[in-house]
Amino acid sequence: MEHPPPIRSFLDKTADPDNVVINIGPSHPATHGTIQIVAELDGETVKRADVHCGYLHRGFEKESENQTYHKVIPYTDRLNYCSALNNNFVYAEAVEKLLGITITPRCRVLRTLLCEYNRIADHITCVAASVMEMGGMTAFLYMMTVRDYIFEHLNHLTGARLTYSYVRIGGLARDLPDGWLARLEEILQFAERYLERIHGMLDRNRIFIDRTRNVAKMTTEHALYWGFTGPTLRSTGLAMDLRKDAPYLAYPELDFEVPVGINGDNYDRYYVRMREVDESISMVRQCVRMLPGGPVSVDDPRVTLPEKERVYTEIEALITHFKLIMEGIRVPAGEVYVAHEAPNGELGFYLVSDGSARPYKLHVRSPSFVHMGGMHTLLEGYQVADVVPTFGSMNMVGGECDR
Amino acid sequence: MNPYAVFLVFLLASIGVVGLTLALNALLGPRVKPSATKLEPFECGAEPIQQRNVRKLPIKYYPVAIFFLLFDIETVLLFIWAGSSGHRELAAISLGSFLFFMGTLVLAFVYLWKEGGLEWQ
Amino acid sequence: MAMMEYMTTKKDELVGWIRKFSLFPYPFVTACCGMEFMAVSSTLYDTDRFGAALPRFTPRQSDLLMVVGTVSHKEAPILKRVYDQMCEPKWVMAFGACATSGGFYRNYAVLQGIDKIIPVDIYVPGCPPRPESVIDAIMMLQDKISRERHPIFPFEEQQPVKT
Amino acid sequence: MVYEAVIRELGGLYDRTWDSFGMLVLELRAENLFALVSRLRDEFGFRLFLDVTAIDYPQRSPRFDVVYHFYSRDHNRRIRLKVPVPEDRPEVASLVSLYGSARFMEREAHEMYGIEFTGNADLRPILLYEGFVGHPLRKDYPMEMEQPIVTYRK
Repeated sequence: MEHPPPIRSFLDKTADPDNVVINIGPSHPATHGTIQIVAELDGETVKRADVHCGYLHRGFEKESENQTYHKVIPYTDRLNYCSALNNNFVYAEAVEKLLGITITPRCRVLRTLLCEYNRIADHITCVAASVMEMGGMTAFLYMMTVRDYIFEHLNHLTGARLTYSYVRIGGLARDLPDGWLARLEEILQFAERYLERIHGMLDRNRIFIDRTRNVAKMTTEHALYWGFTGPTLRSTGLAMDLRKDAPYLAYPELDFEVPVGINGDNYDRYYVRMREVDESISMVRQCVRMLPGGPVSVDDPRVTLPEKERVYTEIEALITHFKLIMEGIRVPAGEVYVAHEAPNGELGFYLVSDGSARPYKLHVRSPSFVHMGGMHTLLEGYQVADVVPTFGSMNMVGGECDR
Repeated sequence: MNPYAVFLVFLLASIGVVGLTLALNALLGPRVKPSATKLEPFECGAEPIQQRNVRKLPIKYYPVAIFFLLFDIETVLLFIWAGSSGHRELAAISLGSFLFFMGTLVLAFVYLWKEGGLEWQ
Repeated sequence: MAMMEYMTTKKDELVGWIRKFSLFPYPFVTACCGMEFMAVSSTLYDTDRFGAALPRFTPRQSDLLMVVGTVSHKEAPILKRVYDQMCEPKWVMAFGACATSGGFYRNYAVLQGIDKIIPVDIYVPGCPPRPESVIDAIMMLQDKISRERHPIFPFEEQQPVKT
Repeated sequence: MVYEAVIRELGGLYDRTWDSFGMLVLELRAENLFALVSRLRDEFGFRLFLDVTAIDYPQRSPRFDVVYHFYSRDHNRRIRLKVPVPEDRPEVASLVSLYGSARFMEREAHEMYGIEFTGNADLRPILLYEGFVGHPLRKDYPMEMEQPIVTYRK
């Protein structure tokens, strides 16, 4: 070979000669294209698995150290690209905490609404992909239709289908266009109707149950030891959810339950996600009911751009506009760790700033990376065919895992 | 049209179609000498870790292969039976013999099922 | 001689017409464009209308390599190997800004465009591209396929082999 | 509150402590890291190992700051440990025996900053590839210095 292989696995030397060592490799539809599982098989059962990630490492930290605070926002979209808005809001809250800015009530409720709305899209994508990998093509197509309506709807609000960059430090890019909330209600009813069909197709489907019930089981201690959070941890029975434990944004005013599984296997992870979609739909409706009026962005000259009319007429607005665009926001020195409940688990941003216009260090605590760390314990002892549903139920998103 | 002519036409048609596609492929397809990487087994883009493909296979695969063969050939015979069920004088005999044949196979299947031959572990 | 010219162009058009409507893509999906690939190949924007939706997940049975998403330097040998193991005739589509030119990741980890390691036939702009532009790219690729030459007789000029 | 209990109980193990936006921060030397973390886990219920990363201060004498985050489910509190480590001997005790999620995290911190985790046998590169020279997240590593594996076409 003219170039050395990118990874070295301990399995090629320590596997016993009778077993087969195969790559469930980086370019595999079931591993979402970026995870390599080197598995030692004895016949059909996986004896030992060695999970490699890093095939989608795009240098997020190095890039964010060389961009100003506003220019980092598009990079945060590409972390968990199934729910880009959640990453935006965590990053924005980290910077706002350092700046000591409290966002306007309308922005607070709108961010919560969009967080839950994007959680619906993320869970739908995860369940659709993992069910399609098990052969449920119809469920995949139903869910892709629902998700596509959500994409078009968010495109109407933010201008992009997938990578929104809708947040600004201290507020949002723009307010809701008229007719957006009416269309939102239509999509929610549409989603509920389609998700009933998915429940009908999958919940008591003999094949689905045989392939996912009691497969990749784990206890709560095992999950905590391996650092799992989010639906993967809740499927083992522990109701640990940041929206209840450390409520942020407008979650204290919303009433919702935290769905919890029984014995932490693939079926429970699927069911916890579907129940969370129902909870999110009801939360979005509550947010729409209590959406207050008022501005979306806080009018603090350090962060928010003045309106265009004032920029063309007054010299101060022009100067603040120019300074904000050219030099970016000056964030006082300090460090902060902000964690929200992203669809996959606890997404934490550790931001260190040295007072200049660029973040000194921005580390992302990504749930998918930790799930990949512990996933080999869920693969060993089960069959090769169970690697696909187990991996699908962990919902590993490449951008968030490798950053 | 004696029946053998029909069979001859059928034979010529099948050989013709296969031959045509192969010829066109050889004629029109790009002739590129396969490189070393192309001949290696495809393992999702990564380098195959073990090159030994001749090795002892676990015994569990053998009974599954036999059961598949058993019930697959049975369906082939199903077609013959279906074809012959139309003739008046043949129908009774073919139905009787077929039911006897299917009965023994179903017996074998039930025994196999109870014995746990279909469970993998 | 004119009849021969006419015959060969008709033959090339026929072969091109057959090939362009039976594209089997190998979706080499890595990043966010994969979400757009799922959207473009499902019901609302359907690439199956152009005969290009049935994804084959092995390079042996596919002839269109859709490189969807960012290719990092760790992924480059994987991409090179998949491209080498594809059967002729093969085409490559760079799906999205990252595959085309590395996108806005200008750092140590990302390969600045897949045409540095494999020949690319069609580039799709956008991050991620809208489904319409993906379908437009497939139609452009089909035009390109139908214009290709397939020399059989000695007097036809040889087609340069893409390295 | 668990923070007062931690400050009172583990007095000898850390040097400085302050509050960062509602989260207790302990600064300690590398030697008593393992003791502190094992007591935090057993006595105060910090069972979830969130994160380990490092910060590079090229001008400061102990150049790196290895930063840990933990979360306690029972008290619903987070804690941050900062361990200043010199450049010539960036060694820290590995927490692999206490937490499973430490394996991947330490491999990432090792390859990105060059922090040695004594006791972690499997420090293969995880986000980068074999044969990558240097630690990219250090401030002195140029951003665009690529080390391609595959040779480029002409």
